[in-house]
Amino acid sequence: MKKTLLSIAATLILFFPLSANAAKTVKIGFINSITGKEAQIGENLTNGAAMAVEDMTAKGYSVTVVKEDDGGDPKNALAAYEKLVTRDGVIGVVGPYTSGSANVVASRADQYNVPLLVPAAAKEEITMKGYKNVFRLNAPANVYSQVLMKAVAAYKPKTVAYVYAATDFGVSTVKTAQDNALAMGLKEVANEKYQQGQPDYRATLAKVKGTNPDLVFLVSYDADAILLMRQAKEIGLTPKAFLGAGAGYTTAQFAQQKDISNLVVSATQWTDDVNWPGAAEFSKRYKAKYGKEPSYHAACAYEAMRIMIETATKAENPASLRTALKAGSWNGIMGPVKFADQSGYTNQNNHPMLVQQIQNGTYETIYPAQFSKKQLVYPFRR
Amino acid sequence: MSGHLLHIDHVSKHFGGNVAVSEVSFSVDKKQIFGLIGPNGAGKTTLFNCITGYYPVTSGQIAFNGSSINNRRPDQVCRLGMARTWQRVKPLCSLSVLENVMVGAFASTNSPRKAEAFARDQLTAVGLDDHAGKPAGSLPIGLKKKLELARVLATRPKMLLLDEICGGLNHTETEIILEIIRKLRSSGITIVFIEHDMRAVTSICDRIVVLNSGQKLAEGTPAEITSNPAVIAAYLGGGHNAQD
Amino acid sequence: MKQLTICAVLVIAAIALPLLIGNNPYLIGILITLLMMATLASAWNIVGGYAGQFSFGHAAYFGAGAYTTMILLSLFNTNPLVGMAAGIGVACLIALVTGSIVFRLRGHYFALASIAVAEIVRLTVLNLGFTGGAQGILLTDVPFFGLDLNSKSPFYYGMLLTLVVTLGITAYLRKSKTGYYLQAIREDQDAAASLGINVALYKNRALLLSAVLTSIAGSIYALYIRFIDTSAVLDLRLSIEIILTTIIGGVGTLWGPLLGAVLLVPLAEVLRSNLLGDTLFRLGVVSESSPVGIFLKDGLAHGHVLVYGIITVLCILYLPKGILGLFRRGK
Amino acid sequence: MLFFQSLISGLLSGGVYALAGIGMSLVFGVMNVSNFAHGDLMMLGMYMAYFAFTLLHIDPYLSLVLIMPVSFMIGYILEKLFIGRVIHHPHQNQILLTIGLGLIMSNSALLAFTSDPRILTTSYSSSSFTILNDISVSVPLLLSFLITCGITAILYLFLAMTRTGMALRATSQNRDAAQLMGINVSKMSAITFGIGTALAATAGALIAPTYYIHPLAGHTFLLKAFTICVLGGLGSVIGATVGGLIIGVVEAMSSAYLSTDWKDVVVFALFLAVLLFRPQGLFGKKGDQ
Repeated sequence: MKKTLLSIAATLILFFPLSANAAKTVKIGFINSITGKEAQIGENLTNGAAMAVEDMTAKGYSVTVVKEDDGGDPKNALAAYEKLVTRDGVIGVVGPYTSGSANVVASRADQYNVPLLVPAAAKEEITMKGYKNVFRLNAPANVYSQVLMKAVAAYKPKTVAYVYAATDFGVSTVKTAQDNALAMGLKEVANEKYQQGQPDYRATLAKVKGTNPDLVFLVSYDADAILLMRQAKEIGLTPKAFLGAGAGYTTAQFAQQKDISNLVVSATQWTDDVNWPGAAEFSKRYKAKYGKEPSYHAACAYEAMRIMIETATKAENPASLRTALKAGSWNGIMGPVKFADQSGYTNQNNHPMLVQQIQNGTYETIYPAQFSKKQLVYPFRR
Repeated sequence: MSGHLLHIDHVSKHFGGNVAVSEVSFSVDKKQIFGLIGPNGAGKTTLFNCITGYYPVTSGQIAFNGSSINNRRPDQVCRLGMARTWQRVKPLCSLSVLENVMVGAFASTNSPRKAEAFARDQLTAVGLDDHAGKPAGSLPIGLKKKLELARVLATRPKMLLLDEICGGLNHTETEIILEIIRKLRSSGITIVFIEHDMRAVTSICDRIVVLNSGQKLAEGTPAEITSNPAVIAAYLGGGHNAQD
Repeated sequence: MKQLTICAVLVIAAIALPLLIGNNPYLIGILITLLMMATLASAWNIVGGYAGQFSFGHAAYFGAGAYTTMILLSLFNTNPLVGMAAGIGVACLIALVTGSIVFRLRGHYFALASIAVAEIVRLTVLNLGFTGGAQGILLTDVPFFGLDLNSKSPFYYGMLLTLVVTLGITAYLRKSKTGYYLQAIREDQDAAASLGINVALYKNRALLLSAVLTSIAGSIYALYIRFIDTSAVLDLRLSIEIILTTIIGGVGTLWGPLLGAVLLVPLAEVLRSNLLGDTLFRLGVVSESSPVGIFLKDGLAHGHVLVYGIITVLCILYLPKGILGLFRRGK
Repeated sequence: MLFFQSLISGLLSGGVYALAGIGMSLVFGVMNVSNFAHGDLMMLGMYMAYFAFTLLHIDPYLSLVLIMPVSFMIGYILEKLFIGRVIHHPHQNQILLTIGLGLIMSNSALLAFTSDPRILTTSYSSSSFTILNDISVSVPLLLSFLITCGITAILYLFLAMTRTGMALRATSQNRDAAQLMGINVSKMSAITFGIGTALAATAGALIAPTYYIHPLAGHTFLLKAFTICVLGGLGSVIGATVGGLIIGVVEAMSSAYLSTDWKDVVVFALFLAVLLFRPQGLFGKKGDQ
């Protein structure tokens, strides 16, 4: 009995805060999906954030980052946030990645009054509820479809087909795409939602081909994008444009598959050919360090972590950090950043999303005009 | 019909193309000890399974206590008052001996206290009271057979179907079981029992049916059966699998 | 009598715990998860442990409670208690349909069929509109009927009550006719039927009872987190976690599921977060820059599911009867 | 056109499903173990094909010559170390053990290879040809399909003709009787699990050129493989083959004529229907359940 009590006591001690370190370092929490279904994207965020910590340490900032894994589970994300703010005593938190987790954590942030900077979760609601302590760097999901539709609007397409992953992001992106399409007078000819990870989409694509759409609007993560485009080529699906929202169409891996990816148009939060300060250099260093191209998630995480470290160091406590985040403005690899209250959003960075097209194996920014060097190639051709 | 407790009328059971039981008829009277014998594969256990609802019959009628029990579920048959034991004993291994018998006793009561008291009576009746607390799985085979008996008795049956209750037992153990069966009959329970051991059957049964290859070969008193040439041929011709 | 005293002490300790640990929402959050897993495992234990029907689809009942409560709340502003009751109804409906399909099957087939039913439920919720589909349901700005959203105590005590009720039912069941009948079915279905037990009826009763308790836990969870989607409340992983908790504690025993949750939930949390490393660093046991320190800081976060897998394998190989089985060798 | 296109692509993908199903069905039939690590073993096959291609420059189809024996050994060892020890345990413990093994495999892969999906791009990865005017046939899928047919035929002959094959079948009929007849059933189990693993890995390698390779990629195929082997009847090679083709076609047809998001529901409903109305499977013997 004594032993049992002792071991219970020992376990409980783990959950209580110990006296803080004496050294004057700023302490920041980072919640991410290191394991679970979203681990692949989580890794990009891990890498981006790690680079930010490295860079800032080199600049003389003294920072401790407490990393937490939520495995994509909102319950774990909440536990992680509560641990960070009550046990570890961080003054600000970067993360979480998944929309579900970010939603849950965001709804608790005002209760604990510790600022949360969301680097890459796309769900609109996160910054639409008026939470004072929730800031978001990236553009929300509706912007993806907005910019994509705007980029092709000038060419007057008539019909559109949707093929998208059955996920929160997939469904909400297509919803806003439908609103945009309605405004442009596009007719919807197919709407196919699929479960991720299937090996065979040929029947679905053949069905879409039968409706002969001008635009095929796709939302896919991961390598699903490659599968879909491979099979689209096999089936001979050739619309006037493929519009890809979602990370699957913005990876270097996808661009390398030249015979299937050429001329695919996609929306992204970030590219390395954009004229934002440090973007190209970040890409180069990231490649050297991790042996692969940075995704926009990596860039978002880098910038979010950099802003958090910079601001948190000047701030003494969570309250002044919140004020500083609200008041500050930055200009880095994600372009100009300012957390503003506008059109229903609170503390939302009005991040300009980019539209890019793969031309001969490289991503070329084609919209909006002020960031782009190349023109959209339309219609699509094999 | 009046005296018949169990009436089997032209019952057949086919498995795919195999005929396991074919057109068997017989009747069992109240308070009888009725023997069902035959070589291995004669269809005795299959017939039991048909009577107690584990197999649907292919054709024929089975009546118990004057009403048809074709297509009744095993638990319904049990609650009508016909209980069975298993050739390969089926103790509820992780429960204690007492609890095993209590499960049977719950057929007639909802109260755990009453069930326990009744179960203890049954254990005493078969002489298992010293083993009440042991896990049923740990008993030796002889005691497991007794447990089977105590457990079905706890359901308060009108009729007992005993499937080789003496199988695998030595002479003394067999005698004890047979003595218990006699007592049960005198307390008013009708007994049908499958047995290989001719000696046991002839010493205790009032009437015997012999099955062979799914068909009824003979029916009569023990004396008639033991002198029936067809039975002798089937048994002796069937070789020594009687001890299986 | 001794057992009763222990139970009373445990319940009083559990009631007093939030007051003792004071303002530590993190720890209380973990305790809520612990109580939830203990409830789920105990509820599963009724049908899985006592009746021996290893359902691999209990997430469906958890999801039924969570989704029904949240849908009614978000669409019609229904009182959560009414939502919970409706959730019980939906869970019963799913249990009845499931029971009528899967209870005809045994062994592997039963396990696989229960997965298939739960997957159909999950995919249906994912594909329908009013369930929120892939987007899930988020509730932030509805009135909560007198519930203080910022306080964790209502959820802590709600879960505690559910657990106590579940354990109470299990304790009562164990010594009742139904309990004996379920165990008889687990040990041998044919023998059980020969003793007058309506096997299908009792299996369905056990499943219904289990589904009701699971669905209540689901409702409380949904109100606590206020965001649900199919991967959080209807996933096969949840069903497996429930079974694992029970097996590691001791399947078919009263206290096993609770013990399993007491061990696994804190373990999962310690592995998931950097608690262990952080505590050791601060106590000066391990240096942050040593290989062990680096593993605790970076490696463990990546490898905690791996550790979980290893524990599972070791438990099944060396403790197939669970931790309680260790103490009950003789029995 | 849509009908034939769906039929063709359904049949071709079904071929690879079949291979995954056969491996699982054998393990099911001979050892009476449901192997929840089967999908993860497929994943191992995918990585083997990937590294054989990128590091050794061996064509994924040729690399089968390497992958099959290596994965056979892995399966054999797994059986000896883990599965064989729980063969007399309750089903649920076996299931949880294989789930645990699967977690270990997929998360080790996650640590070793990171969660970045790998793409195995061969010169023919996205090549196809057209038949009947407008029906496209994927070259790598067709190759996979033919190899599946070949492996199935060899396996069938192995089970029907060789001593080991017959011993395996005897063990699957009745483990105790086989043991009494002098068959080393524990060795048969290890061989079965080896073959099951080899088939899973082969299925993984065959799908690698048209799919992507990821530590969790096997999970998609796990429930499909279960469905297939129940559909075909446990332990039946021909049954699993036909079951795989049926699942492939049902998926393609429900995507084409119902809706892509409901196709998994259709597959699971089919699975339950088979369990209810023909639990022995399409090719199984009655009484197996």
